[in-house]
Amino acid sequence: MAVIKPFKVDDVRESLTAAGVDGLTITEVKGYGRQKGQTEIYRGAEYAINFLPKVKVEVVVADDLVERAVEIIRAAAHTGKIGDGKVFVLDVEKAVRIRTGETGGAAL
Amino acid sequence: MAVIKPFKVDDVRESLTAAGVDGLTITEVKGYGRQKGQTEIYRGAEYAINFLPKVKVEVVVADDLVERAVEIIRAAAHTGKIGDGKVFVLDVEKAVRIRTGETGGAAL
Amino acid sequence: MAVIKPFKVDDVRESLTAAGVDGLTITEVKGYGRQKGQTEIYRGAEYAINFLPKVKVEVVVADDLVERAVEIIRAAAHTGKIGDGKVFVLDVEKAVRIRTGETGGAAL
Amino acid sequence: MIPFPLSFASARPRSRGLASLALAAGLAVLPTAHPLRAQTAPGGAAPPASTATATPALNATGPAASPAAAPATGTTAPAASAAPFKIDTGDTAWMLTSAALVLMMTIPGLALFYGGMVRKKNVIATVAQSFAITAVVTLTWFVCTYSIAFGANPSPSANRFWGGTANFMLKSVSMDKPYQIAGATLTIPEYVYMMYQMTFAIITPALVCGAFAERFKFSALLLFTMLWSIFVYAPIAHWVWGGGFLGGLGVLDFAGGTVVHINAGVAGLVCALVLGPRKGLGHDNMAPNNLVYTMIGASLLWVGWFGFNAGSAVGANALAGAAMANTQIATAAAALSWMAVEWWHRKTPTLLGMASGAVAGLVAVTPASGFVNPTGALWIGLIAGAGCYASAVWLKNAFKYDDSLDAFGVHGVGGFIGALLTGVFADAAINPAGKVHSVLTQFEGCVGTIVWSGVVTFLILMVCKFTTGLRVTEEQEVMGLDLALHGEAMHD
Amino acid sequence: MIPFPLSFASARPRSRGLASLALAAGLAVLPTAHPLRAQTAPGGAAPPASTATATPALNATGPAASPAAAPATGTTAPAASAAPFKIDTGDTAWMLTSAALVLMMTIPGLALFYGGMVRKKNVIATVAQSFAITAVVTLTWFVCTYSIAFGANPSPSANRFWGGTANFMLKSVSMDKPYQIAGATLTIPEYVYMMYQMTFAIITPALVCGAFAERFKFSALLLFTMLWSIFVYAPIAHWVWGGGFLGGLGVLDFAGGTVVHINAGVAGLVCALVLGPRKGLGHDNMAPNNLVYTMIGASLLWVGWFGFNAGSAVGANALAGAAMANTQIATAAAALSWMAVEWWHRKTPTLLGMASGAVAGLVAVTPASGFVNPTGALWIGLIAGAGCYASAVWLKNAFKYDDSLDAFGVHGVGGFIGALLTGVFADAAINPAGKVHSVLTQFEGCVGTIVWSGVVTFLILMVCKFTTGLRVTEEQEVMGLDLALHGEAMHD
Amino acid sequence: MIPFPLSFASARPRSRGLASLALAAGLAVLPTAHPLRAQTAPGGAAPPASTATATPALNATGPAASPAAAPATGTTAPAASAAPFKIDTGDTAWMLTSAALVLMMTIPGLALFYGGMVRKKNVIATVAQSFAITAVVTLTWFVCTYSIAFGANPSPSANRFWGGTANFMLKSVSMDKPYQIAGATLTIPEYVYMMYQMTFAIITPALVCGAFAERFKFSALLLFTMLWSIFVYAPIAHWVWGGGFLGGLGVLDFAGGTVVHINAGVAGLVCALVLGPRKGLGHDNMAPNNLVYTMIGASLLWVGWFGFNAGSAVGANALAGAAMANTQIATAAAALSWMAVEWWHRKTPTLLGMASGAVAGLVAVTPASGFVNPTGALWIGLIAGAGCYASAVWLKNAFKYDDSLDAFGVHGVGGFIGALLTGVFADAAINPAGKVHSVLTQFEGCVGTIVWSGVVTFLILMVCKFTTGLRVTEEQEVMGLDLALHGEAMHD
Ligand SMILES: Nc1ncnc2c1ncn2[C@@H]1O[C@H](COP(=O)(O)OP(=O)(O)O)[C@@H](O)[C@H]1O
Ligand SMILES: Nc1ncnc2c1ncn2[C@@H]1O[C@H](COP(=O)(O)OP(=O)(O)O)[C@@H](O)[C@H]1O
Ligand SMILES: Nc1ncnc2c1ncn2[C@@H]1O[C@H](COP(=O)(O)OP(=O)(O)O)[C@@H](O)[C@H]1O
Repeated sequence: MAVIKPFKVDDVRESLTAAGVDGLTITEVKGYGRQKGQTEIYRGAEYAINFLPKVKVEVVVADDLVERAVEIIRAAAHTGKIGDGKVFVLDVEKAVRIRTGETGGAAL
Repeated sequence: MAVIKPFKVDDVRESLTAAGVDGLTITEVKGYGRQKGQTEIYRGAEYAINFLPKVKVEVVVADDLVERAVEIIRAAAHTGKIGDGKVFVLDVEKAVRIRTGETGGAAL
Repeated sequence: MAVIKPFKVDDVRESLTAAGVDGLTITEVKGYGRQKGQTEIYRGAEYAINFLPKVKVEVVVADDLVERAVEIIRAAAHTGKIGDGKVFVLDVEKAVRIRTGETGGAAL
Repeated sequence: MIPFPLSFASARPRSRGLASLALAAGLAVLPTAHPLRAQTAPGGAAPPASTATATPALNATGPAASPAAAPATGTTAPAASAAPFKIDTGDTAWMLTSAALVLMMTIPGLALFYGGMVRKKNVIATVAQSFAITAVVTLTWFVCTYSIAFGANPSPSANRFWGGTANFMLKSVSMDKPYQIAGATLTIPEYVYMMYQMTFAIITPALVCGAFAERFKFSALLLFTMLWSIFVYAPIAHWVWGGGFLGGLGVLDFAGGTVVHINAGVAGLVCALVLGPRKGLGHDNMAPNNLVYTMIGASLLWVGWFGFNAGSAVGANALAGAAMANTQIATAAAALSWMAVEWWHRKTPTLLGMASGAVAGLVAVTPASGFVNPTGALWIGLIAGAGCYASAVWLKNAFKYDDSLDAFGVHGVGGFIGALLTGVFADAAINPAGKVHSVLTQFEGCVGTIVWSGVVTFLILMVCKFTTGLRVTEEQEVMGLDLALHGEAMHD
Repeated sequence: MIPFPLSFASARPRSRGLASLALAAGLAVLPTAHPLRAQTAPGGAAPPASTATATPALNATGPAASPAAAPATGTTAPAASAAPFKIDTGDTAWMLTSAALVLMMTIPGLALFYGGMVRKKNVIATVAQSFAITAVVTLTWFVCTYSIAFGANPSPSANRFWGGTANFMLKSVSMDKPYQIAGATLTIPEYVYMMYQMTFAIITPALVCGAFAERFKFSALLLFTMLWSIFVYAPIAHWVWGGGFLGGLGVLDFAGGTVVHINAGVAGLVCALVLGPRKGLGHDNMAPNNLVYTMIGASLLWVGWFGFNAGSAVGANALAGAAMANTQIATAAAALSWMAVEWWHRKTPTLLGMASGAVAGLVAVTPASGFVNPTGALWIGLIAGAGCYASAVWLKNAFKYDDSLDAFGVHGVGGFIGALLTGVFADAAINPAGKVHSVLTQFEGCVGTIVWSGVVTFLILMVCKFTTGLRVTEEQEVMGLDLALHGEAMHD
Repeated sequence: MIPFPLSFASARPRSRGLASLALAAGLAVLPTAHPLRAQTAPGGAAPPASTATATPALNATGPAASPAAAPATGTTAPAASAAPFKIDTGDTAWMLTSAALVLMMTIPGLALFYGGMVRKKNVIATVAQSFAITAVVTLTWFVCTYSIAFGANPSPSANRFWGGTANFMLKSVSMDKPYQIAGATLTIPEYVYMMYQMTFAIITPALVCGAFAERFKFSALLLFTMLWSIFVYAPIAHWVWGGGFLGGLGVLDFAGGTVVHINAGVAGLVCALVLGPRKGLGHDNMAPNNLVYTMIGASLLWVGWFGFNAGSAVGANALAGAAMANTQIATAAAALSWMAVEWWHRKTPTLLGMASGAVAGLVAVTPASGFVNPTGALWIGLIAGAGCYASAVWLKNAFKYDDSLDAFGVHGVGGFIGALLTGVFADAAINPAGKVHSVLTQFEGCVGTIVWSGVVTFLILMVCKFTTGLRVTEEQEVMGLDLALHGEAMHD
C-alpha cells in the first residue's frame, strides 16, 4: 500500500506492470503531513486546507516481489518535493480470485 | 478486504449479514487488472480507461469466521466474468468500538 | 486504521497531531452497522440507505505509540451515540518515505 | 395553440365521427366519410368586423381567438378585406421570444429535468437524447413535417387529413405576407409562426424519452424520433391546428394538451410496455443522481412554458397575459398539491415532488390556459398535482410498467386531466371562444389522439426493433449508457 | 417600478410624516393623520398632452415615466382623453418577456446562486426553498396580496395604506382595458402587469433565505413566506407603488431597491439574529459546495435583472434601454470593485467575489437604473462592490451574526447604498421625473421600510416559533437538511 | 448585424484595396489612399421609398436591410423625410430581448460550455474567465470602445478607420431620437442598440478563452481582454458595421461571422501558438469533467443565438424569422453532421460531438442567416459540422498546437466556412441586399480581419508577457488553476 501524488498514478502503474504486476487498486484519499496545504477563501473567510488530495495504491504481490515493488513505486512516485508520500508494507495472509476461486500467488 | 464489482455490493452485504456479520465498510475504488477498460472519446482524442470502478469491502471478523466470510463473499460477488475481483485476508491485531471502548470480538 | 463519523475528522486530526503524529491519510467510505440509515424517497419509491457516510482514518505509528494513538482516536471520535465507529490495529511491516527513501520510524 | 373553429360542431355527428375514427385509426386507415364540419373553416376565417375594427390596437382576444367568435355566415369577409391584417411588430417580437423560450424548454430544460433523475452512469446519455431529438426534429420539420402539419393542401378533402407537400423543404414560405392558417390571418410572418410551431414539434418526442430512459438504444432513438415526428406528431398537429378534421369538433385546447402532452404520454406508455422494465427495478437503488439538475430543468420548463402557453395567444395581448397568469397559478397549485399529498402519504415533502407537481400543473393547464379564469386554473392545478402523484406512485406500481421518469404518469395523465377540466372551467369572460364547452366533447377529443398515437407508436417501435434494435444489452445497461453508447463519462 | 408621482411632495410634511410612521410602525398601528399629498395622484395620472401626442410612437420616456413629468395642474386631463391610451403590443411583448426574465431570476437563478454556496448536505434543501417560495407566493398573490398591493381601494383614505379586497382571487382583473394604476394609465393589459409584479413578490422572500440557510425548518419556511408576503411585502409594495402614502414622498426608486432589496435584507438580518449561528461556524469548513452553480445563478440573476430594471420602464422604449445600460455598467463595475478589494485584502481574486460583487451592483443600481446616467451607474457600482465586500466580510464578523449567504450584507447594504446614491446621481436628462432629488429624502424613504420590515418580520418569526418551530434539531443540522427534511441526497 | 451597404462596390478597387490593407495591417499602419466607396453610405441611408411606404407595417426586409437595397442615387431622401422613421415598440422589445439573449450566451452559456470541458481542477478558473471578461468589456465599452466602434467620427476620412471620441463615456447617447448608424435610421433607441452591440463585444474575447484554457494567468486575462477589446475588436467592428472602410466592400455578413467568429478564432490560434501546449498533453487524461455543463452551455448558446442572428435584423420582422429558421436548421444539420462523421470515424456518437457540431453550425450560419434560404442553411450546417470536426480532430493534431477547447477549430474554421458559403447560397428572395454575392468577395472580406486580428493579438500578448506574464507556473498548472489562482475548489 502506498500513498502518492495523484499525477504520479500513471507512472506508477506503468512501472509496476512493466515489472509483471498484473493488478492493483487505487483510491482517492486525502493526506495530512508535512506538506503545507492551500488556503481557500470565501467571502473573506479563509479555510486552511489541511488535507491534500493523494492517491492510495494497493497492490498485493508475492512475497519475493515485495522489495522490488516497493522500490519501483518509490522510484516512479518520486519528485523530491515534500508530500511525495509513503509506501507501507502489510502482510496479506491469503488471496482469492473471485472468478476462479484460485488462491495464493495464482490469484494475483 | 475484498475488491468487487460495484453492482454486487448489495448481494455481498446481504449474504454477510445473513451469516451474522454485523458491520462492514465499503469504499469506491478503481481497479486495474486483466479486465479491459472502456475507451473514452473526446473530440477525436481517445483515452483508454485503464482503471475500472470497483468497490472495496472491508469487513473485520473473528478468526473462526474468516474462512466462511471469504467463501460468502466469493460466492456472492461471483459472476464468472473477468474482473470479478479478489478477496485478501489481513491480520487485524485489535479492534476497539469507539462508542463503548469494547475490544476484540465484542467490538465487531 | 479507524472508521469514524465524518464531522469528527478535525477533532481526531488535532488530537493526533497534538500527540506528535505527523501524518495521516483519510478516505471517504460508507459504513454498514448497527446504526440505522435514513430513508430516501423519490416519487413514492422508498430506498433504505443502509450505508452511511463515514471517514476512514489511516495512521501509521511506531509500535510504542500504538496504544496511545488508539486511545486518542477513541477519545476524540467519541460521541456515545450508535455509529461512532471502530478502531482496528494492523501490523505494518515496513514504511518508506518516497521523497527521501527513509524507512521505519524515520519515514513516518 | 390557436383554439380554432371549435364551437360550431353539434354533438351528434361529432361522436359518430369519432367512433369511426377510433376504429379507423386502429386499422391505420383514414376515415373520409364524415365531413365533421371542416367546411366551416372558411367562414370562421374572416375576422369579425366588430371586434377587429373596434379594438384594433387592443387585441384583447386577438385574431387568434377571434375566428371562433365569428358568426359562421361568411358575410364578414368584405369587412375583413376592408381592414386587412398587417404584421404587428409587437406580436412578432413576442412570438420570436416565445420560440426561444419553448426551445429552451427542451434544451437545456427537459434534458436537465430528465438527466437529473437517472442514475449517474446514464446522465450523459439521457441529456444526449433531448439534444439529438432537437436536431432530428428540426430537419424533419424542414424537410416535410411542417408541410404535413401546417401546409395548405390544395385538395380540401385531403386537407382534412394532411397538409400536403407544398411546403416540403420550406418551399413557398412567404417573406412578406401575414401568415394565414386554416382560414385565419395572423399578425406575424410565416417564418416566425413556422419556428414557433417547430419548437412544439421538438419537445413532444423529447417528452417521450422519460418513459424509456436508461435502456433505449441511441440508434433506435434517432430512427424512432424521425418516424414518430412524421407519422404521429405531424398528422395529429394537422388535424387539430392545421385545418384538419379534429379542429372542427369543438374541442378546446389552447396550447397543445392533446397534440403535445396526451400524445407524448400515450407514446411513452407504449414504449415502456414494449421495452419492459429496467434491470434491477425494485431491487437496486435508482435514486436520482442530481436533483439540482432536475430543479434547473423544472424551473426552465416553468419559465419556458410562458412561451408555450402565453405564446399560444399568437400575439402580445391580454389573452397572453391571462394565459401566463393561469399557467403560473396552476403550476404553483400543483407543486404544492403534489407536495402536500406526498407529505401526508410519505411523511416527507420532497424537492422532486414539488418539481414533478409543477410540471404536472404546467401540463394540465396547457389546454386550459387561454380559456379559464385564475380560479379555474387553481382547481386544475390542485387536481393535477394530486392526480399525477397518484398515477406516478400508485398506478405505475399497480400495473407494473416501468415508465422510468413518468412520461405517461405526468404528461399523459396530466394532459388528460387538463383536457377534461378545460371543459369544466372554460370562461367566456376570458375567451369568447370558450363559450360552448363540455367535458364530453373534451373527452372525445382525446380519444382520436390516444388511439392514433398508441397504435402508430407501436408500429414504429416494431420497425425499430427489426432494424436498429430497441434495447441495449444487459452488459451495457449495467455499465451505464454513458460509456456504453457514447464513450463518455462524468468526471466529477 | 413605476417612478410614480415622486417629485411633488415638499420636504416638511414628508419628514414629519415619516417620523410618525416610524413610531406607528413600531406599534404596528397605521397612521392616518397625515395626508402626505396622496391627493396629487389623480393630477399626476394624466399623461402630458405634449409628450403623448407629439411622440406617440417614440415613447422615449414613456407613459410610465410621464406622469411624474406632468404639471400637477389637472388641466391636461382633456388632452389625455382626446388621445386615449391604448394597449401597445410592443410594450406588452417586452413586459411579458420581463415577467419571464424575473421569474427566471428566482428559479433557477437565485436557487442556484444560494444552492452553490451551502455545504453539499444542504444543497437540495436550499434550492427547494426558492422553489417552494415561488409556489407559495404565487398563491398568496392570487388570493390576496395582489389586491392588497395593487388593488384600488375605493376609500381614498384607506387606499393610502392598503389596496383593499376588490381584487381578491384576481376578481375584476380586466381583459380589455389598458391598466390604470395610482391614477396613471399604462399601455399594457392588467393581467400582464399583475404577472410582472408577481415575479417581484416572489423573489423578495426568496432573497431572505440567504440569511437563514442551512438551519431553517421547511415547515417554518412555508408559514413564514405566506405571512411575510401578506404582512410585509404587500403593504410596502402598496405604499410605494400602489398609490399608498410612501409613493408621494418624492423618493426615487425605479425598480424596487426599497420594496425588494432593503426589505429583504432587513428581514434577513432579523432572521439571522433570531435563529442564531449555524453549528460549527468558525470551526468547520463551510466552503461552498459548487461555485459553478453559484456562477450560473449569478449570471441568470444578471440577465434576468434586465427584466427587473429595464422592465420597470413598463414599456419598450429609450428609458428601458437606459435602465438596461445602467444595470449592465453598475454590475460590471461592482464585480470588478469587489474583486479588486478582495485581491488587495486577501491577495486572491475569487469567482465568488466577482459573482457577489455583480449581485451587489445589481442591487445597488435597482433604484437608480431609470434615473441616473451611465457615469452615475459606474460610481454606484464601484461603491456598492466595495461597500458590500466590507459588510459581508467585516461587518458580519464584527457583529457576529450569521447571515449565512449575506442576504443582509448584499441586499440590505447594497440596497441602502443604491437608494442613497440615486439621490446623488439622478439626472433629469435620463428621466425628467428625477429632476428633484436629495440624499436626505432617499434616506427617509428607506426608514419606513426598515422599521416595518424589521418589526413585522420579528413578529412573524415569533408566530412560526410557537407553531411550526424555527430551527431543525442539532442532529438534523449535522446530518444535513437534504436527508433530514426532504429524504433526498445528491448522488454525484 | 446590419448588413450594410454591401452591394455597391465593384470588384476591382475592392481587391486592390484589400491588397494594400493586408500589407498595411501587417505594418500596423492604416491605409488612407483608397476611398472604397465609403461615400455611398449617405445614399444608402435613405430608405427606399417604394418599400418603406408600400409596406410600412410589414417591415419584411426592414429598415436594417433596406439601405443596401436602395439605389445609391440619393433621390429617395425626400420620400424618407416625408415618412420619417420612428421608434417602434415592437422592434425595440425584440432588441431588448435579444440583448438579454446574447448576454446569456456568454454568462452562463459559454462559461458552462467551456467549464464542462476542462479538468475538474480548472473548472472554476475557466468559468471565471467568461465572467470577468463580461465585466471588463462592459467597462471598456462604456469608456471608449462603443465610441471607437459605433461613434460617428466627424471627420469622414478618419471615420473610415475609427468612430472617434464623441461617445466616450457614452456621452451624447440620445434618449429620444431613433438611432442612426452609418447613414441608416433604425427604429430603436440608441441605448438599446448600444446595449445589443455590447453583448457582441463581450462574447468575442470570451470565445478566445477556449484556446488558452487551463494555463493562462488571470491577471494576464484581464489585461489581454482590455487591450484586445480596444485594439482588435473595436476597430474591426467599426470597419465592418460602424461605417468604416470594410463595410463598403460588398461583403455579406449578417450577424458577425467575421467580426466575431473569425476574429476570435484567429486570436485564439495566436494565443495557443504563443502559450504552447498544456503540460501532460497527449499523456494525461484530459477528459471533460462534466459534459452536462457543456450541454447546458451549448443549449444556451443555441437559444441565445436567436438573439445574435435573428436580433441582427434589428427588428421584429420576417427577416428576423427567416434568420431564426436558418439558424435552427444549420445548427441541427451541423450537430448531426459532426455526429455522423464521428460515428463513422470513431465508431461512437458522442454528446460532446453533437454539442460541438451545434456550435459549429451556429458559427457558420452567423454571416449567412439573413441572406440564405433554409436549403442554403442546411448545406452550410452539413459542411460546417464535418469541416469543424476535421479541424478540431485532425488539423490540430497535424500541426500540434494546443487549441485546448477548439476556439480556432470551431470559431475560426466555422466562421471561415460560413463566410465563404454565404457567397454561394445568398438568395435575394430572402434579402434583396444579398442579390450580388461572390465567394471571392467573401474571401477577401475575411483577410483584413485575419491579418489585423493575428498581428495585433500577437502584439498584445507580448505586452502581457512583459507585464503580467502569460502562463501560470508548472506547479500551479499541476495543482489546478482553481486553487492556485482563485483559492477556490469544487466540493462535490
Ligand atoms: N504516519 C502516517 N500514516 C499514514 N499516512 C501518512 C503518514 N505520514 C504521512 N502520510 C501520508 O503521506 C502523505 C505525504 O506526507 P508528507 O509529510 O506531506 O510528505 P513526505 O511524504 O514528503 O514526508 C501525507 O499527505 C499522508 O497522506
Ligand atoms: N495484485 C493486486 N493487488 C490489488 N488489487 C488487485 C490485484 N489484482 C487485481 N486487483 C483488483 O481486482 C480487480 C479485478 O482484477 P482483474 O484482473 O480485472 O480480474 P479477475 O478478478 O477476474 O482476475 C482489479 O480491478 C483490481 O482492483
Ligand atoms: N466488522 C466490521 N468490519 C468493518 N467495519 C465495521 C465493522 N463493524 C462496524 N464497522 C464500521 O463501523 C461503523 C459503525 O458501526 P455501528 O455498528 O453502526 O456502530 P458502533 O460503532 O456504535 O457499534 C459502521 O458504519 C462501519 O463502517
